[in-house]
Amino acid sequence: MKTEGKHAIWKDYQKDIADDRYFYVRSCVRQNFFPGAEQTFLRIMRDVLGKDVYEHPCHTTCTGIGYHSDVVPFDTAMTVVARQFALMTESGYENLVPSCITSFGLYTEILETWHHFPETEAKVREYLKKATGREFKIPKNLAHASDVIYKFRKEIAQKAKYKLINKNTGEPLKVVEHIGCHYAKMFPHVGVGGAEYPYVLVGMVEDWGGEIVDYPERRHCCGFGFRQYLVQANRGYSVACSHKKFESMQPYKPDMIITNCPGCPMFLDKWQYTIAEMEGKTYGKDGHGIPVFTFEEVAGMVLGYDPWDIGLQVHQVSCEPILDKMGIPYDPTKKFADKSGQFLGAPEKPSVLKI
Amino acid sequence: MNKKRIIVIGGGIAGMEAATNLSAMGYQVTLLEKENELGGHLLGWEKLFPTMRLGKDVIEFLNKGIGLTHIQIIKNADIIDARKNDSIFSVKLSDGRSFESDAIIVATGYDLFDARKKEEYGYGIYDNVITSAELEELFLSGKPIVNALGKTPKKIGFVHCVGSRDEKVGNVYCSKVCCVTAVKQSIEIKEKIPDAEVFCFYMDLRMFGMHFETLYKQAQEKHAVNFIRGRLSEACENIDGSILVKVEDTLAARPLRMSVDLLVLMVGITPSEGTKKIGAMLGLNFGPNGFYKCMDQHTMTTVSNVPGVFFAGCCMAPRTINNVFADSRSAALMTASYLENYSIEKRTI
Amino acid sequence: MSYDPFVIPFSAGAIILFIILIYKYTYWIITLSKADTFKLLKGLFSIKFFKAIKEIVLESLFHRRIFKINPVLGYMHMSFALGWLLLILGGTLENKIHSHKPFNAPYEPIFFKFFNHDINAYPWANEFKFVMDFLLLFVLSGVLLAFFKRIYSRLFGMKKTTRLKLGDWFAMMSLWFIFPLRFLAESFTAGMYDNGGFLTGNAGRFFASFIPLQDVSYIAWWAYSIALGTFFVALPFSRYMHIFTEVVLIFLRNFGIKNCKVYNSFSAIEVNACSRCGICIDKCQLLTSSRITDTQGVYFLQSIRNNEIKEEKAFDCLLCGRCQEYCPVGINLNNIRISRRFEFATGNQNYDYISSQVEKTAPVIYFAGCMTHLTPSIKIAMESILKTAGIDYLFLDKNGSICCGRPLVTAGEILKAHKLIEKNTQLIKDSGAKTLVTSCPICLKVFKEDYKLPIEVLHHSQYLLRLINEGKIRVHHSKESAVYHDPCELGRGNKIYKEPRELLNKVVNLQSVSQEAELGLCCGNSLGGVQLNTVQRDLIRIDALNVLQKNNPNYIATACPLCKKTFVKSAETDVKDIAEIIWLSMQNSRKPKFVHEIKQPKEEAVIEL
Amino acid sequence: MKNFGYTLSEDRQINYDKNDKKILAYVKEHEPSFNICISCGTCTATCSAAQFTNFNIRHLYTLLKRGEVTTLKKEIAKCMLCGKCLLACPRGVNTRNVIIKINQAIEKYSL
Amino acid sequence: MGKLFDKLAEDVRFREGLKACINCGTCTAICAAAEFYNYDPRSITDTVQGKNDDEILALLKGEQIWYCGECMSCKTRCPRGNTPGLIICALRSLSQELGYFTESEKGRQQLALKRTVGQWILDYGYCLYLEGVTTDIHPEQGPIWDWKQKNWRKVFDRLGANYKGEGPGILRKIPEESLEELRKIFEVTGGNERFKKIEEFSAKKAKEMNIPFDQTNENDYFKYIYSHNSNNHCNKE
Repeated sequence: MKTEGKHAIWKDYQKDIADDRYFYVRSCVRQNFFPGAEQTFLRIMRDVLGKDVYEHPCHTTCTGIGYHSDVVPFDTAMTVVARQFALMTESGYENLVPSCITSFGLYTEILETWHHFPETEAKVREYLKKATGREFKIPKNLAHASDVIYKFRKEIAQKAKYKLINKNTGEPLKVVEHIGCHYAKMFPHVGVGGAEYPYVLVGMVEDWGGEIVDYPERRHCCGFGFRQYLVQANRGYSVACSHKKFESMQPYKPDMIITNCPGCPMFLDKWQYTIAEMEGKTYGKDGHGIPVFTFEEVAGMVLGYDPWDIGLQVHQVSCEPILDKMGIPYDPTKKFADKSGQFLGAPEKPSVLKI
Repeated sequence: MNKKRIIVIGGGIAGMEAATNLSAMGYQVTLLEKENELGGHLLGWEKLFPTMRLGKDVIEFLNKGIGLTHIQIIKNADIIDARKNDSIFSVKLSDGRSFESDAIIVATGYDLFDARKKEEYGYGIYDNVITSAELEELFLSGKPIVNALGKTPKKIGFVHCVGSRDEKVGNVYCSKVCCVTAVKQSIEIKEKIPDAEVFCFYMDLRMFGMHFETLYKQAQEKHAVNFIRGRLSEACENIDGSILVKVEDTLAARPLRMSVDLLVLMVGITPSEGTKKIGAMLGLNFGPNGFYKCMDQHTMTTVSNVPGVFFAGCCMAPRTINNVFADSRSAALMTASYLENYSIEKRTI
Repeated sequence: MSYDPFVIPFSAGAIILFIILIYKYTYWIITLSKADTFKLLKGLFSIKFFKAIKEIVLESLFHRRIFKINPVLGYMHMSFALGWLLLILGGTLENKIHSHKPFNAPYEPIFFKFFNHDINAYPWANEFKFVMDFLLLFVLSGVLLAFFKRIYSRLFGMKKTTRLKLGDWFAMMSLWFIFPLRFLAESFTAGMYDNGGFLTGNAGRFFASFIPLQDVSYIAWWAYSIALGTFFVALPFSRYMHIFTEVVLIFLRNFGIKNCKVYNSFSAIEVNACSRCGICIDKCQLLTSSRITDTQGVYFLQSIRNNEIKEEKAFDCLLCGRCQEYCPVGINLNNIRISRRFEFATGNQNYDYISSQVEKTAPVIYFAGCMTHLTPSIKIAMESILKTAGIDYLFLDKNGSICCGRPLVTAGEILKAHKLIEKNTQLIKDSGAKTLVTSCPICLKVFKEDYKLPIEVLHHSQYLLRLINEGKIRVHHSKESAVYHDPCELGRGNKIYKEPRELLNKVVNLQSVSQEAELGLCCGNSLGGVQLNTVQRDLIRIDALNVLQKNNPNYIATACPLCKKTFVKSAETDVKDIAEIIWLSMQNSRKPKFVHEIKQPKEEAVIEL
Repeated sequence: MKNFGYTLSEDRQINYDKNDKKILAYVKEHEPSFNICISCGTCTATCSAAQFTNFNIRHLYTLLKRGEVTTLKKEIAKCMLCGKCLLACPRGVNTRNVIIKINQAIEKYSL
Repeated sequence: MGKLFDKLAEDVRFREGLKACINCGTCTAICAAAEFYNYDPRSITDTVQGKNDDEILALLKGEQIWYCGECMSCKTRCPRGNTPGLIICALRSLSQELGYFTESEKGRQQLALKRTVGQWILDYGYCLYLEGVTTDIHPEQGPIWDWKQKNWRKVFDRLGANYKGEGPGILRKIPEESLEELRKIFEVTGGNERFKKIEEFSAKKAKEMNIPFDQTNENDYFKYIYSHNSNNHCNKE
C-alpha cells in the first residue's frame, strides 16, 4: 500500500475548522453511554487548549435518531435544528460543534437542502417563528467535535504524557479507525480527508504515535441502522454488520479501535460481548476483546487523565490491556468506585468474553 | 508548388494523417509535436482491437505517408502562443521559434482519465490496482505478467467505465473504446496466462464496431472470460495484498465480493491539456465535456468556430483509429476548401 | 462307427458353442417380464408360431429385407445362411442313406467325404454328388463377395461398411476359411479316390496332377475341422451371434413381445441380433452431414455389447429413426438409445406448479404444443380453420403449454415424463373430448405411444383432411408448387405419410424430392440430438434444405413447428406448415364464391330492361 | 449460550471466492456452449414453465456462474425440457443440455 | 399513473435523491442492508423512476423499504448522483402518511419506534433515555450496563454528569419551556400528525389481526411487532 496516495487525496479534502468560540451541542447516545467522553472533550477544550466552548442549557436533541427511524418528519427535524441555531445565534456564537455524528450529518444535510432548495429554508423559518417566535442565523462554521480535536491534535501531542506506543516493545500501537457513516459519506467535502479515506482520526492517531491499519471492511457501517437496532426483531442485522467488520479486521491483530461517532463505539464494544455469547468467538488476544474508544477518550488517555475519570470503566471490553501497553497507571480498586472512592460492587463477568 | 502554409498541431495519428494529405495536395505543412517522437498514444499500444494488428504497423503506415511528402516536422514543440491576426496565424514556441500559416489543423488528441480521481478504486494506493494503459505497456515490454507481489496473477478483474459515464468525476459521456479494449486485453491475458480467471465488470458492453461482437464472443467461447454486469463500488486491499472488489451482480440482483490478484481500470478518454491550452489561445469553442465544439454534429464535425482552424481526431470526442483517419482526411479537405475559397466549409444547416 | 482325431476341434467347438447359446438364451428368456413370458407361452401354441417360422425362412435364410435394399448384399447373406444350412441338411441326409444306422455322430455328415470313399454304394449317389458340390459353390461365391465387400465396399453401393473388433476379425477369418478348406479337403480326397462331383471331382483330378495328395489331404481335413471349431468358439463373442439370435428375436417379436424404453432382456436379444450389416451407417445424417462417425446404430449396439457405452454416444443421436427404418433385423434402435439415456436420468423434478383446471369441456381438443407457440402462424391458422369449420373445440394449451413429455422421453427422463403424462391425461379426460388434434408430431408421438388415451388422437394434417372430406371446409387448388418435408416424428415416428400428401395435392402442385417418406431427412433440430452443438445441427439443416429446394418450389411445406422454425433460419424458399397452406387456400377459395353472389342481381337487372 | 431474542443475520452477499464451483465446472466441461451465454433472458421469456410459475432459468444460470447453488436443485426441477429456449437462444447456447448437465452434476455431487 | 410518484416528488428528499438511474448497482454493492436482507436499492430506484403506481404501491406496502439502515453509503458512490437512501426516506414517509406501513412486518415496527424514541423526544428532549434502555429488552448491553443501571446516579456523578439537574451538563433536565417549544414545533411541522397516524393505523391493524392493543408498551401488539421476526427477509434466490 502506498500511503502517499492517501496523502494526495487528503490534500483535496481540507476543511476550515473555527479555532475558538464554539457552540457545543450534546449527543443523546454519548450522554447515556459514554458521559465521560463529552466530559473529557470539554475538559480538554477548556483546560488544556483554553478555548471558549459554550453549552446552552435549553438545547435539546436534534431528533436525528427519530428522524432516521422515520417517525420524525423532515420538516420537524429541520425546525428543531433551526431552534438549536436560534439558541446559538441568541448566545452570540457562530461556530456549531455537535458531539454527535448523526446530528452533524443531519445539520449538514439540512444546510445542503436549504442551499439547493431555499424555499425550504424559508418554510422552516416560518415554522420556527410560529412555534417558538425564535429566529436564527445559519452557523458560519460547522465542525464535528472530532474535527476540532483533529485541528488541535498537534497541541495535544505536545502536551501528551503518553503515546499510542507499546512501552515494552516501542512499537506503535495498531489502531483501527471507524468513522461514523454520516460524517462524510453523504457529503465528502465536509469531512476531513473526504469519504473514502477520512483523515480526521488517522491524523490524531499518527500524531499521537499510533499506526493506522487499513482493512477491507473499514468503511462498513457498524450496523446501528436506527430502526435496525432499536427494534429487537431487527438486531440480527445490526450485530451481523459489526461481526463482518470484526472478522475482517481480526487478521491485522489491532490493539484498539478508535471512533468519532457516539453510537459506533457502543455497538463495537457491546457486540463483542454479544458475539462472544452467541458464537463463542472473541477477537482480541486470548479471549479478550478489541478495546473500543471514542476519540475523546483516546485524547484523554494520551493526556494522562485518570482512566476512571474518562469513563473507561463503562466499557464492556476491558481497557486495561491498552493502559498496560501504553504504561498508563490506574487503580484497579477504583474502577468500579463512586466519586468518594467507595466500591460499588463489580459487574458480573461475561461467560465467554474475558475482561 | 502552392505557397499556402498550414500548421498542424499534434503529431498523433490525426496530425500525421492530416499533414500527409495536405502536403500531398502541395501545401507547405509544418507539423508540431510536443514529444520528441511522432505517433502519440499509439506508441504505447501493442495490439489494436479488433484484429490484434500491431500498433507499430499503423505508425509505420503513417510514417510512409510522411516519407512521401515534404512536411516540416518540429518535435519537442512547446507552444506558448498561438493567435490569428487578420487571416494569418502565428504560433510561438518556448524555444523562441515562431511559425506563420494560413490555416491551422488542431489535432491535440486526448489524455487518459486520471484514475486517482476514482478514490474508491484505490489507484495509486493499492499496489495491485493498475490502469489499462499500464497493462498495455506491460504487453508492449514483452515482460511476463506479474502483479506487485511478483506473482503471476490467477484472478484478474477489468473495471469498465473508469472516468466514463460518471457524473461523480464530471465525465458524463461514454469513452467508446474501453469496452472493446477490455475484451481485447482480457483475451491477451488469457493467451499469456491460460489458467487465469478473468472477470469484466461492465454496465453495458458497447460493441458497436463491425467485429467487436465477434471479439466479445471469442473472449467467452475460446477464453472463458467472465462478464459480470455491475459497476464496481469499491476496491480494498486484503492482508495478502490481493484486491477485494465489491460489486452488485445486477443480473443476479445480489451483492458480490471477490478477491482478484490484479485489478485493471479501463480508464476513459478526457480532453487533453493541449486541447485546453490551444483552444484558449485560438478562442475555440468547447463543448460541455471540454472537447472542442465543432460547427455541426452531423455535417461539419471537423470545422471550428474560427475560420481557418480545423479539428482532427480525439480533440473533438473519443474516437476509434478508423474514425480518426476518416476525420483527419476530412479536416484536410475542409482546410483545402478554405484555402482555395471553395467555401464548402462555410455551409450551415 | 467311423472316427478320426481330426474331428475333435469341430466337435469340441460345436459343444462349447451350444453350451454358451443355451446358457444365454435361457438366461434371457427367464429374465423376460411376466407379461412377456406369458405372451411367449401363448405364442408357442398359436398360429403366430408358424408366422414366425415363415418369417425366419424369409429373413434369416433368404434375407428378403436386405435383398430389397441391396440385392448383392442380400445374395451374400443368403449364400451363407441358406447355402450352409442346405449343406448340413444335405450332408445329414446323404449320411443317413449311406449308413443305415439310426444315430450318427454329429461330425459324420460334416466330414462324410473323408470317411466314405465307396462312392457309388448308395442310392442317388450321383445326384448327391452334384447337389453338394453345387451348394458348396453357392456358398463359396458368397465368401468371394464378402471378401470383396471388405476390401471395396462401394462395390455394394455402400459408402461405409462396419469397422470390426478383434473378436469379429477372428470369427470372420475362420468363417472365410471354412468353405475354401472344405473345398480343398473334399477335392484332395476326391482326387485320391478319383471320385467327387463336377466341382470337387475335377478340382481333385487337377490337383492330383501336381500335388502328392495322400500327404496333404489329411492336413486339409484337419484345417477344415479347426476352422469350424474356431468359428464355433468365436461365434458367441462376435457379430455372428446374430445368426441364432435373430431366430429367437423373430419368434419373440411374432409373439407380440415389444421393445420398451427401459433396457431389458428383450433389448439384449435385439442387441445381439444385430448382424452389423452396416446398412444403418449410410442412413445416418450425423455421418453424412455432421461428420460424426462413431455413433451410428451398429456402433452403438456394438458398444453396448462390449459394455463400453459412452455418454456422448447415447446423447448425440437425433432419434430421427432413419436407421431403424432400414434395419433388416428390425431392431428398435431409438428405444434402445433412449433406454441407455434413461441410465443417466436424474429424476429431479417438481411439476406441482401445473394447474389441473380445464376451462371448458368440448368434443374436440386442440393441443398446439410448445413448439407451435414458437411459430404462432400455425396456431393462428389452426384456430381460424377450426372456427370457420364451426368446430366446438377446447384450446387446451392456449395460455402456454404444459409440455407433452416427449422431450423428456427423448432425453431419457422417462419418470419425469410420466409426471407430465399423468397431468395432461387428467386434463384431457376432464375435457370430455372424443378427439385430440395436435399440431406437433412430437406431441403426437407421445400421445399415441405413452399416453393411454381412451380417445382418438390425430395430427392436424389428418384432421384437416377429414374436415375437407366432410365438406366442413372448402379449399381450392392453386398453381403454386410445393415440396413436402416429412417430419421424423410424424413420418417414421407415426407412419403418417399419406394424409399430408393427399392434403397438399388438393391445394398445390406437390413435387417429389430425392429423399422423402421413409427416407425423409431430419431438419437437424430434433430434440433427440441432446448433445449436438449448433454447427452439427446447422450442417444437417443445410443439407436437408438443399434436397428440398433443389427444384426451387414456391414453398416448402412441413407439418411440424420445430422443422418450420428450424428451416426458416436459412431457407431461401418460403417455409409453411400444412395448416397455414390450407388456411391460405380457404381464404382464397372464398373469393370466387363471393364474386358469384354479387353477380346475380346484375343479370336480373339486365333482364328487366 | 445466552438467548438475545435474535441471532446473527445470514449473509446474502455472493462470496465468489468461497463458493464451490464444481457444478459450474462440470456443466462447462460437458456443455461448453454455456460459456457464451450473455444473460439476455430470451430463454426465460420463452420458457414454458415460466408461464405457470416463477421459474427464471436466466437467473439460475447467472447464479450458477457465480457458484451460487443454494436454490439450484429446487428450481431446476421445474424445467420440462421442452426445448423452446434452445430454439430461442440468440447465441446458440445448448440451453436444454445445460439443464440436463446441471441435473447430472447435482446428482453426481449429491447437492 | 404517476399519482404516487407525484406525491413522492413533493418530498424534497425525493427530488434530491432521484436523478436518473442506470441500474449499475454501485449502491447495492456497498449497501449493508443488501448484504443481509432481500434488499436491492438499485431495483427500488429503478422501480420508482418507472412511475408505475402499482409497483410503487407494492413498495409502500412491502417489506423492502424498511430494510434500509440509512447509513447513506449509497450516496457516496452513485455515478448519476442519486441517493437511494433519500428515496427510501421519502417512501417511508409516504407509506406512513397513507397507512400502508402496517401491511408489512417491518413497517408495523414504526409503532415501536414512535412509542420509544418518539415519546422520549417529547417527554425528555432526548432521543434515547437511560430508563428506556433496560437489559431485559436490550440484553446485548451486557453486565456492564446492568451494573451502570444499578448505580447510575453514583456512576453519572463520578463521571461529572448533571443527571436530571438544572443548567447545562450531561443528561441535564431539559427545561419545561424548552420541551414545550419542542412539542409546539412537532405541532406546527406535522410531527404530531405523523405520530397520530402511526397510532391510528397501528390500532386499526391490531384490531384486524385481533391482537390486544393499548396505549402502554406492555400490550401484545407492541411486544409482537417489537420482537417478531418471520425470518424470511433473507433468501438467496
